[in-house]
Amino acid sequence: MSTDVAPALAPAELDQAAPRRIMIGSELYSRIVEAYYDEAETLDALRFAEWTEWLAKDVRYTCPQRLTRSLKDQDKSIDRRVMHFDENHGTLSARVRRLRGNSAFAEDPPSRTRRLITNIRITEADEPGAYAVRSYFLLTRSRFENANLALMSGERRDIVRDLGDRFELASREIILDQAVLGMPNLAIFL
Amino acid sequence: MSTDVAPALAPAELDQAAPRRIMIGSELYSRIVEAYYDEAETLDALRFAEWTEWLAKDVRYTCPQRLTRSLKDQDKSIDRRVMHFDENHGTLSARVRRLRGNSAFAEDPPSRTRRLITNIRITEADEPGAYAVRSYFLLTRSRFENANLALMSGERRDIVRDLGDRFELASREIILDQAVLGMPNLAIFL
Amino acid sequence: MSTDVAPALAPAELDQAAPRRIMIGSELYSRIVEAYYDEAETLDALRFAEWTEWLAKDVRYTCPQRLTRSLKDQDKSIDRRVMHFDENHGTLSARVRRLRGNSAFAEDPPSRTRRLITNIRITEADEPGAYAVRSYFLLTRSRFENANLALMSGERRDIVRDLGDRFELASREIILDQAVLGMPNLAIFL
Amino acid sequence: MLTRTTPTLSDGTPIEDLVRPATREVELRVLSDREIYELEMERVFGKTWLLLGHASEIPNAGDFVMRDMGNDSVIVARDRDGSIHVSLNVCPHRGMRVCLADAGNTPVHKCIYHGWAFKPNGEFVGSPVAEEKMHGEILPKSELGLRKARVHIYAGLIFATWNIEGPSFDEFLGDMKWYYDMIFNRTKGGWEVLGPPQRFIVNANWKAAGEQSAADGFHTLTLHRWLDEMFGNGGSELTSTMYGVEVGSEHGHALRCQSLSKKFARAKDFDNGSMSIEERWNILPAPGCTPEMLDEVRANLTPEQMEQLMTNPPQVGGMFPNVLLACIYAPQPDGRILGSMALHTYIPRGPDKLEFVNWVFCESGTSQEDRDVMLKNTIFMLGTSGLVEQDDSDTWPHMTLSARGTQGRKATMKYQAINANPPPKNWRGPGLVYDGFTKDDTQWNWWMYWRELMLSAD
Amino acid sequence: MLTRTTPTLSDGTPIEDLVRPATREVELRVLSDREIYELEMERVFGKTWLLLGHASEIPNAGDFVMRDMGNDSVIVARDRDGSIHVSLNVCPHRGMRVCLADAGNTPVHKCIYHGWAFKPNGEFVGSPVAEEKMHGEILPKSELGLRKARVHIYAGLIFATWNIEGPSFDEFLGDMKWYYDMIFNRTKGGWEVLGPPQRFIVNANWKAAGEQSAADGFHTLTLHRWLDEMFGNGGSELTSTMYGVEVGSEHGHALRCQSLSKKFARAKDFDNGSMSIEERWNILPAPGCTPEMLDEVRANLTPEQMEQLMTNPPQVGGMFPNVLLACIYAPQPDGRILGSMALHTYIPRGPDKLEFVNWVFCESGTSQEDRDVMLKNTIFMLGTSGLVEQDDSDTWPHMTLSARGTQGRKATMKYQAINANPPPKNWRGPGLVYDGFTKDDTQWNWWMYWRELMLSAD
Amino acid sequence: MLTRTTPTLSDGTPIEDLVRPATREVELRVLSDREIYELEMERVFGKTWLLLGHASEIPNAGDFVMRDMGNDSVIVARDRDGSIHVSLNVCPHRGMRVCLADAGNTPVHKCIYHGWAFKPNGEFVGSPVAEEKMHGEILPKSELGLRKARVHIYAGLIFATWNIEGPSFDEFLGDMKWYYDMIFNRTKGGWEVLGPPQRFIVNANWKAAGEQSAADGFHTLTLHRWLDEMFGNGGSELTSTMYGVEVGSEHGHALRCQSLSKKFARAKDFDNGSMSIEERWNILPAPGCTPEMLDEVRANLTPEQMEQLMTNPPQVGGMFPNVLLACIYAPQPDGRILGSMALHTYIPRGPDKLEFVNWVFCESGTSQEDRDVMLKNTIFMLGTSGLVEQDDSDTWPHMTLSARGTQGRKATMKYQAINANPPPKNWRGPGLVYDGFTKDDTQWNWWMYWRELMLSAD
Ligand code: FES
Ligand code: FES
Ligand code: FES
Ligand SMILES: [Fe+3]
Ligand SMILES: [Fe+3]
Ligand SMILES: [Fe+3]
Repeated sequence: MSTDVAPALAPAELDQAAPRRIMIGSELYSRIVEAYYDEAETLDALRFAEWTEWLAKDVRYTCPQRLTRSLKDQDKSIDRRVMHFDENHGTLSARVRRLRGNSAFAEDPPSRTRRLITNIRITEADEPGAYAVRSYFLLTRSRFENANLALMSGERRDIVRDLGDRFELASREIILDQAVLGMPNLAIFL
Repeated sequence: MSTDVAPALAPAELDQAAPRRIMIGSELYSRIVEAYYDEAETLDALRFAEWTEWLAKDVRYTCPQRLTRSLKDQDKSIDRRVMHFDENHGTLSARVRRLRGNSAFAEDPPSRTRRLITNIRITEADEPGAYAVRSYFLLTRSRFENANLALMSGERRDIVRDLGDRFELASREIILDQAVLGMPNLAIFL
Repeated sequence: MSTDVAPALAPAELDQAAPRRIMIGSELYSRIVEAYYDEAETLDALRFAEWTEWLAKDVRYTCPQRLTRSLKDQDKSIDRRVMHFDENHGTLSARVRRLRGNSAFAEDPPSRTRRLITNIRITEADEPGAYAVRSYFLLTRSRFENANLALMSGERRDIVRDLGDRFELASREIILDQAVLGMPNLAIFL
Repeated sequence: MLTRTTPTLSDGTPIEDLVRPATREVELRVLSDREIYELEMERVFGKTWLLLGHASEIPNAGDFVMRDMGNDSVIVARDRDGSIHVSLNVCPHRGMRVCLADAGNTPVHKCIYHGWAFKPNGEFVGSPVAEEKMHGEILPKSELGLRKARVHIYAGLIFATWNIEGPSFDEFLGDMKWYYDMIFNRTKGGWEVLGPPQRFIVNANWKAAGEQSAADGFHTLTLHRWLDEMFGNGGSELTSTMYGVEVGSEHGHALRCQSLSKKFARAKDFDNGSMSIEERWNILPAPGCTPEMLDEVRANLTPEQMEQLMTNPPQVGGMFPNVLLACIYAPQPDGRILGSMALHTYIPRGPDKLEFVNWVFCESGTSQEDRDVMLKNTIFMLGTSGLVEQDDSDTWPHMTLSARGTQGRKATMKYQAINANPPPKNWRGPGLVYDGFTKDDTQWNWWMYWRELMLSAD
Repeated sequence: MLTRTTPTLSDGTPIEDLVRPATREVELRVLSDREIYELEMERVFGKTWLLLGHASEIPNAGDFVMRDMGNDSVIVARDRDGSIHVSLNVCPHRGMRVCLADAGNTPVHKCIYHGWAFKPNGEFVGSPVAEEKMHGEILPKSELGLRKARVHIYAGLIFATWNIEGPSFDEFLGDMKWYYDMIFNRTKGGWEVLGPPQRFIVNANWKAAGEQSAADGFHTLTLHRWLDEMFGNGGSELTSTMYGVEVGSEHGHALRCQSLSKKFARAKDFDNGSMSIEERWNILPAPGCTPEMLDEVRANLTPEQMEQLMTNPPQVGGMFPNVLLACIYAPQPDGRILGSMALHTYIPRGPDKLEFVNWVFCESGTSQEDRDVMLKNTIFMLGTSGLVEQDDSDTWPHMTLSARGTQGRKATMKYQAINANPPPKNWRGPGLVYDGFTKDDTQWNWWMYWRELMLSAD
Repeated sequence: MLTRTTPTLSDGTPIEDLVRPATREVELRVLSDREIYELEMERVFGKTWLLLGHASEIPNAGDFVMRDMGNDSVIVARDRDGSIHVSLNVCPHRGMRVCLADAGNTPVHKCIYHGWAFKPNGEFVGSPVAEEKMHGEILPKSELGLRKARVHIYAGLIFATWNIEGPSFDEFLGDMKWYYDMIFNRTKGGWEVLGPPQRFIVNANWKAAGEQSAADGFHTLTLHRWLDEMFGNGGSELTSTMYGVEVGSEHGHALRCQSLSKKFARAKDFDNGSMSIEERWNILPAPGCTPEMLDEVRANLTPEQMEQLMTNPPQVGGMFPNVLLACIYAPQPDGRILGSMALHTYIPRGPDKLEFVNWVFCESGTSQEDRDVMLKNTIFMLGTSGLVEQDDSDTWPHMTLSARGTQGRKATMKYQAINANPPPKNWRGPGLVYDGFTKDDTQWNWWMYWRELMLSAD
């Protein structure tokens, strides 16, 4: 449908026959939105153990790099070779375990964070009962006496599974907007 | 459900038996969201007198301080002793009265503001017909020729009452994310 | 209903008999929100040709200036004489044509952008089947190795037409919040 | 070769010319110049006594708060013996910040980088794997502690200085102590802090706030004109409050005293000699005090101070270099008059940035109910959202911007309104006393002391 | 001792070496060095005439706009007698910014801090509570006004300078006035501003924009190549527009004139002597003019200027130090050729930041319909979203970044493309005239004048 | 007159006093002072060899990456003949950045401003409209190329320097090459990069990271104590890893070697002479290697190096001035021990900012499956989200803040833990060898070399 220069920036599923859209306002859409707001609250309130409960056992959680590439090379502006995160349930759990120990100094004192979630778009995923959820986020992060909020924006491209009474996160790819991150670490989850 | 380190960062009501959730997508939820968008518009358009109409006569409006505290002392990271705002209907009305006079120089010329409201989560409050509304906000504030937007992010923890044809704000607690604010004053409402 | 100091900051339609509100949660509201999220995705993914498909042939697309004016002169804080954008379908198409050529250096390499859309409020417009859509946006823009996101916030005051299977943008006025913009150009669409 | 000890800036300007006694002018560049700022950090903030907080913020052994002396972070901690210590928050090992929290309690401050540990009094405890002596053998352990500042507790207020051999705190206050005592030292329990201070950044040079604190009464008439609009009765109430007595000092401290008989109808006979202290106190106790406190106040103050307090009490002012104090009457809707008691410090954060720190206080004997009222009153008027001070914090940045301009920095600030009146008859207090309409004398004294310090060798 | 008046930077570099006549090179460090920037604020922006706006922005008594002269804010105000005044926007009392709005109307500018008041012409009116003489008695009221700049109105354009005794505006323009008059001074009503200027920040040294304005034709070929891609017919139209006549001045002003006969098919006979002024004007009036305006243009210009206008009109260029002007033909789909008329100033906001200010104009006699078209055209091409200038504003920051590098700052900008042609035959105008392909001469002149000013004592 | 070549800072401090050999102290101001930073850009980053990347990042002719040498952007490009060139990314025409993308492929780098074009080797190709000679005739084309740095490829690693006549890369490495070869130069294919480097900004002086890289073992015990908490068995495993052998150099390079027999149960007999190289290699190959690689490793290393690799292999360390290297054992849940191989550079971005650049590597002979595991392991521990290094990057900013304080900058960093042990018996390698608990010697060497460079004339 489009001969635009940068198809690669589009989520992969758009290249195929369009999957069924979950309408905004539908009950399913609303339930998923609720799960996202709850996830944001959980992370912002430092309830990390609770957060891991929302991760599927087979979760894959990645954050590719962004490169500044010329317009004609835009398909290479997202680079999935060496990523900022490349995690599974085990490594995410280990990260949380560390945060709950006594010596996770990168986050002690903890950052004060806020994850504003917007632009949620949902389609059916290939797997039955699973949904592809794309959303935008703005993360604000405040540490110590710094009067400037550190910011990070981007898109999450997730697959969530409907477990009936709740959802679980089957995969997340975080597309950041910066080639050089403005924060000294990703000691927080996105 | 969670033995996490920082229960104090969670809104108080979470510590008790979970109150009934107002589903996203429900009519009630949508009506409340509408009230929040209208409130943001009212404030951003400097229609302060109109804003006071949305305040309950017994409104309580507070903004605690945030402190940088170690992880084990996270319950003390929100401090409600000396707050940035500690207001009732009378003091809020007086603030509006001042803004509409001729000499509220802190806001004359006025800031150009934008209150982006996201992550709205609603439960029933204890009082019948009242709802606990938690939302995130990003405030952008522009003054004079300054080309950098001043930013403030945080969470509002409100109680609103359903008056049938409209809602009123019974209480608001604003949880900011900074220990040292980046703005020279809170001559605006949050 | 208000004797506030700054009626001019209110969208024009508020000065007249209030038009019918499209309720949040209604199907129509949800469909329009979907269109806005899709538009944001289209622009952020650099699918500009696709974006022009959403523009009505008679589209008018403007971005007034903001001036720092004293409180009593707030009606002059939005100035529609010399604007930042003053476009129609022809000029917008030409802008897209340029972006898809080989020498649109202002955006080659392209900015990495994110348009967070919030606070969507909709009423019926005068024209049957058309709707007045006001929304807030936060634009983040990242170029080259710059580790600070450039930001722009504001309100879009749009008219969209319901074409049954999709909507088209009949007009857009972008109200920015800065008197002096913090970006070196508007080589992107808002 | 130019060095910091010459009294000349690198562009050839003699420092003494920045403040011009002949015409009572100050070059505006002092509000933006980085070189001047760096000198100030040495010669002003490195030399004077600085307010860091109040003993009631750290009541227990091991309690600490992290505070700032000029552009340096310090730990203010209470030791096991109850004594309060102020230490540079810089690890002697590799310079890591030792304390990372705004407040807390710990018997040992342990640096997270390599684990060097220090007592609340700053003494070095040791480094991990003691047998390996990772702190070496070049310096004895006694020289590996945190660098300690000299501390003085005045009426519960914690002051410190890097000027170890310099003037005592009492010398620093000088004659002004007579007046400060009326505020801080009047009750047995003394002041008590109501919570951690509000903190926020103002994009202004610290002196824009500093010079105002000492004591610019005149700006209230215009910048805070809303007070008249909202609380006045159509006339110009504010203008009448411009009359009073300003008390200053060669050290730049300043206070504004206001005649109770002129300010309050109920006090109209307070200074005609017809009423006893008791009678007057019961009608209108000192701001923040209650009638019950009279006995302890009398026990702490001299009769002359009591008389002053019942006629012309000091209400607002500053302490050089960066303290503002307010101890003002706060009339209530029910006719009672309570007080609003606050202290600010303006922490320099660069030539064009300051951190505004605002503590709110009450007398320790104040009832919980009155505390609540006083606190709300103070928040309403002062600090972050305070209706008075929000105007000030939006003003100082403009002055600083003016001072950045190449032509603007050549302009001057003028202090040419000179009070030529003698002190009021029967004035009981010491110091430099200026009677009548608020003029520029105390602010000028502030600048003259700044100049004196800036001209002193390191 | 180093002072600002020595012609040497603090690292020992002679200022004259920054611009090297022998090889026509300029050290790249001039685009990033703070010391050079500070000197420029004195020696360039403190000395030359600066464009601040247009009289039509403040048509009525009391109207004002707030503008910038270098890094100083000024008030541009119209007095009751219709005269226009430019005053430093710094309160003589304590340095507060007196005017806080971008524009407005007021008979009296009152400082919000302590209430000192000033007339639109800058004169001091008084301070509150007049009987207390809060402005003191050291200086007479006549010395307490806002500092006034010297003003010159040229064809409605408002210029000002701090150089009170320096060259007149006409001396400043010199020979170039003959050409500028053809643009600004040609009609009876003169130019009229279409609204307040667009303003935005570019993270670049002001000279990256300044040197380009005087008059870098060559970059269009590459940086604005999209013009060819979109409007060309597959050939290299742009290359042909590189030929023309550049006119320069020892004062750094520059203009590019283009042969109408080469540019427009309809004008192919314009310079063969076969057509009268009327005939040619009716076919192709000057950009922004209409056929009806001929009589007034003729009344304002000499026959030589008229001939120039009908053969080789100046279209783009600059005025030293920070003005770009465009007065170009804007062909319409309906075959008409209108004009796009704009002026920019590049306000220095630090060594690595400039504010781009873009005014759009029309002749005051232009119909509303044509105004709309011209304005839209201009917005499409120039300023914030302009398709041409958005490329420029993304380029200058890279140059400034290059100049920050320790090796990068040692590189040079080169102006070695030298025009060796004689002026075209029958050239009627004065100035330094360069015929043929656009070369580097006028830009080089710009730098030589910058050097001359930078070497002058304060 | 003060110039950059005098060994004195503008406040009169002799540069040599910043690092004090008598007490092994370094003044903390070196972490914040802008003047020192500017000098470093000349004398350190303008003089030493700098790591820019790896040849495997640009495998094909025309491939390029944009990288940084100190505060200068450079183009690292592969030419048609396969050779790799490093050129200053500053257009010789007007200073525009020529290359604007992080990576790509092009036979010609064309400046977007005026179209000057350059080959991958930096040579000037020409400017548009060749017949107009827009590059002038003052300089020959051979002098209009991009400024070229001197390049050395070491085991695929791309190094460059501006010091064209200075020491060779091998001289720069000196004795340390014996050890580095064991890491970088051991296999036939050598290292291979797994993708573009992670990049992020840390608000810290580059030396806070630099001095740690050379080689601060001790901080692991406290700052990375979580390793013990999570992976330890309740005892103090970490403390035992503090013992080993540190190898340093007068050029500031440093490596930490750890005894395999002490670290791994399976290797407990590795250094008692009872096992052959093959036996040991099969049990525990060098980190990142597989058993199959033994033959090629043997072919590349001397028997002494092989023995070192099987007893005390270097695992972490740095290369002066701004490189950290890790080539460590990564035990897997299945009992296998793979490797984690990474290089960082800390790019100076101002006195209080650095860019952390993190490349992850494997041996080119590593299987895809092992690559995946090694990469995930490394991301988990190092770089942006690495559980070890996230602590470091939150620490360095505090040191930099401390160094900004007026009192804080007078503090010192101390390197007083001195290793007095002789080298281990039978130690095979050259260099300065420190046996036992990790002490401060190699870091001190780092500072001494920094001092030597800072004292050298330009
Ligand atoms: S820096 Fe504090 S222990 Fe090393
Ligand atoms: S600063 Fe303007 S009146 Fe005082
Ligand atoms: S700056 Fe590169 S071609 Fe002109
Ligand atoms: Fe005030
Ligand atoms: Fe251009
Ligand atoms: Fe570490």
